Amino acid sequence: MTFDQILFYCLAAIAIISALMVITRRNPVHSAMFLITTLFSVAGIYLQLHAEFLAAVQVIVYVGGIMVLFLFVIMLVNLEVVSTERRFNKQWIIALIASAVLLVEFGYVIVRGGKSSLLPPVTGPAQDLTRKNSEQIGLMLYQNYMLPFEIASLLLLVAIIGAVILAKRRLASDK
Amino acid sequence: MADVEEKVITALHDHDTFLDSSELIINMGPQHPATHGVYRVRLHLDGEKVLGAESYIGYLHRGVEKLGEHGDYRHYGPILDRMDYVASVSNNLGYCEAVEKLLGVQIPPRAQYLRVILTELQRIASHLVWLGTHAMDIGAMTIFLYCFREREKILNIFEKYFGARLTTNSFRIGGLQFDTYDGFEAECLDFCNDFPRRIAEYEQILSDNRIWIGRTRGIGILKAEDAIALGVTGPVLRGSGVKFDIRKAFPYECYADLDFDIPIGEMGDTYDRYLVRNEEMRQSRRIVMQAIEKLPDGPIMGKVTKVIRPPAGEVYHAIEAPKGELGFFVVSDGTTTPYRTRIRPPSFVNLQALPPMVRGQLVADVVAIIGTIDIVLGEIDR
Amino acid sequence: MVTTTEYLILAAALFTIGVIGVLTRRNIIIIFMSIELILNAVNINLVAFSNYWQQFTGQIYALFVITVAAAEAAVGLGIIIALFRNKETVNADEIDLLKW
Amino acid sequence: MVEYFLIPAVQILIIFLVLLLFVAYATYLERKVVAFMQVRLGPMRVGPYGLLQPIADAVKLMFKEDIVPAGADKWIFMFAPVITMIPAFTVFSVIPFSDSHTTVFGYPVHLYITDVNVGILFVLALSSIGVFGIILGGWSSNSKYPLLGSLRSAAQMVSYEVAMGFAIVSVLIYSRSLSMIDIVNAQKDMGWWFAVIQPIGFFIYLICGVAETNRAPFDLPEAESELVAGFHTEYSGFRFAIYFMAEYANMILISSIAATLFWGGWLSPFPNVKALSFLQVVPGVVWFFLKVFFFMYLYIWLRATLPRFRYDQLMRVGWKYLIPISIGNVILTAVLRLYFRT
Repeated sequence: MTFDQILFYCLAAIAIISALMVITRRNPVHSAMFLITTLFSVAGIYLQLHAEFLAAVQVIVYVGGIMVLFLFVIMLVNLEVVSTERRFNKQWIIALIASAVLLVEFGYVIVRGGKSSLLPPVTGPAQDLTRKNSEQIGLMLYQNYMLPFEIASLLLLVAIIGAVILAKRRLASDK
Repeated sequence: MADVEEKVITALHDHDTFLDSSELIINMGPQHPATHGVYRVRLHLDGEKVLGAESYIGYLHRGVEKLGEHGDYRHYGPILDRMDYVASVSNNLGYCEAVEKLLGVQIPPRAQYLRVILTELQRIASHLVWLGTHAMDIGAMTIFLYCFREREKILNIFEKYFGARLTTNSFRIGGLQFDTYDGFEAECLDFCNDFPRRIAEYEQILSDNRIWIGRTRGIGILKAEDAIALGVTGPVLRGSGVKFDIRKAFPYECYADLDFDIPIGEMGDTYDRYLVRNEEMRQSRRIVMQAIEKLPDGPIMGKVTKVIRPPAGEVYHAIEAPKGELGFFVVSDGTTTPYRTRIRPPSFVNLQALPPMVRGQLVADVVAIIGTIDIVLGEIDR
Repeated sequence: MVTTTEYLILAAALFTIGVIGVLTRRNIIIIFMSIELILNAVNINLVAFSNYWQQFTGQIYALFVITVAAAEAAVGLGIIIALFRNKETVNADEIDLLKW
Repeated sequence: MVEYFLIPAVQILIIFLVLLLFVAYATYLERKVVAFMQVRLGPMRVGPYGLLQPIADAVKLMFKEDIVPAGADKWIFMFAPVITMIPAFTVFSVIPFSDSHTTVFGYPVHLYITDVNVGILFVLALSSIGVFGIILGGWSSNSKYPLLGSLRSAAQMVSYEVAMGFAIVSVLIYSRSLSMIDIVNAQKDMGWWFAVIQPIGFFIYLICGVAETNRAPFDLPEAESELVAGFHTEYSGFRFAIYFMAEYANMILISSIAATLFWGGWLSPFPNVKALSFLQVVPGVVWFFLKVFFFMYLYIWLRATLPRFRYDQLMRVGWKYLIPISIGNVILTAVLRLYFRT
């Protein structure tokens, strides 16, 4: 087993265990903590895949931005009753069965795909992922993917406005 | 008044909060760095916005009023030192004058001037404590130590004169116990000559500071009519633009002979009160300098019998203490013990203005407003 | 050397866990977190394929997914706050009216 | 093996220990400097001139009882200070103290732990984690003042991070690299510190840096007069010490980044002026620490001088002034860079 593999299995184990914790913890703050752990190990996996820029973005945006927002909202809507309530909804057995089916499907596809090498071979000139990662991503974003980039920015703008309007306190005159 | 009360009550039952669910109730105090003692204010918050406030007092209650009815007239003085403990001298002045009024005693001019000098120095010291703690509440920590540096000079004079720094006591019914020590005048003048430079220093740090202005301008506005309705006195009243000072309105001691101005504010916000108190320190300095110049020779004790036995009757006498009108209502039944000693402490009455002032402000402003009212818990709880 | 298949297995596991979370939990905030898990699983796939083909496209796609996740979290949490304000609950199965 | 594991491990250990010492003496520096500004002496009792005061403080805090409030979320409460401290110390692994290197036992050793090509992103990423320790510490205390403090700090740190990021971007436009070493070298090539080229970005970074570390006048999360001690009201003993250390480590960190990005890191002042080349006799490390010291002094100076902002004023400054100005600065810089390509 190489160092690479040991690292991968550690990260994967952390990711999966904490993901399981996310969906089983009673307290949303604990769930959020474990989600942060998952996000970190996913960032580590990005590093293994030579995506340094993406790993940094993952931590900055997900951990530093989205999860702070999550914690903020959890604290705002903090209910005392949460700790005594049922955790799962009534149809959880059906949900588990459905998910099991999904997992089996995934497993089948991956095992089959892995064995018969269904993945098409590399097409086009290979790009060197290891050199100047952020610079190359930047160039591609602003040249090849200009339109999606602009659309993404528009989406964020819409999200900002939408979030503000949704969360805004309703004025007395509106009621 | 009823209007103000109405506002406070509606504030407490107004449930228009951020999540339309529950308001947050915070107990500020009795253990809190910014409540200036063991004072507790219960804040009803919507996020950071204050919906209402209720004061809970009495943590420092020592039965000062009741103690006055158990000793003879002279014994009350040292107890009163502990009332407004940052302005002990003023407490004694009010009480002694009330009893003198009851007795009908005239005190000698030298004693009058000395009393004025000492109480005005005490006013400066008290205002310095106020400025230091107020600025510290708002986050400017250095000014606190600068203020205490100057206060130290006053306390050194006090220590030499009274033999004590905090609970000073030399005012007696009929005059003073001690005459001045050698060099008293020189030391007072020395302080007064140095003092304008120091006030300029404080104002240089604070007055034009944009953060300071942002934290005090328009915060805790008390309109003149509200201030009068609430019975507020002292710098808080004058900050609201009402030109009322007992030293001018009902001159006692030798204030009629002295020349000084009464500064008033315009808007009645925290910044105005800050300016008013700063100006009051300057005016007190003026008074001290004039009084030292005019200080007559002569006895320091009037004609008072060994045992004080005022004729049956009652008297109310108020002085302008650093924090406002400090009134003493003394009832005599003709014996050597007062029948009733009722105190009207300025902090207690001024504190009433807190709930209407903090309504609609933010949590951070509450400490600024508590600071600007300038309360001393020893005086509130008595 | 870690093969692409192993990354895909990890992604599949995370995806399924996310789906279980969405389907079984009552607390809407945790449902949201499960959705983040699903998005992350997808991102792992994208980046793994990007590594396999030695192309940046996958990474850039993942970048867009993160952008969408950010937008989604902002709006979603806004909805939760609005919901909580009106219904005083964050349980998905108690929010069963189309209009109130 | 030695090159990949042993040397970095030793380097990390040395830098960690040196940093701990720096953090301890940063508290001493602060107390002394503030004391002198306030016409008093500061710590004088422990050791000559109170020099052993930080050690005495550390010992005291170690032996204090570690109180966990009733109803607190015990695990999160115990873990939260560590979350704040770890990133504060980890970020120093990409701070270049100097570019000079020596040979130890035949192996080349640099005066920095590592140089990664996403250096500044790494810094931003890790510094955005520190806020969790504050939020969780405040939340898990099961007390109202800490909760208010942590909500304040969450909002504050998230909003000021935006402007700070844009201030850094304006530097990156000139440096054309995210690596900390390359950023300093770019300043060497240009012959100017970026603070001269990017004054607006520099000031925005400074303001945001003070706000990020929750220091006066932006010390709302721990505003003593309002929220008692903010998010760490319920903490005592060693856990409080960890928060305290993290705060000072963050101050040193922000100062180091300011020195690296805007004041040319280990470069001597005006590296291109021939007449000043004698300054290069002084080793780069010394220049670096002098610069860091200056920024630390600035922190203390601000604390001794300014009153505290109010929460809404803070948000207004952040969102209405700093962020628009910093975005405008980035656009202006980009346009200038495009038209005056050098």
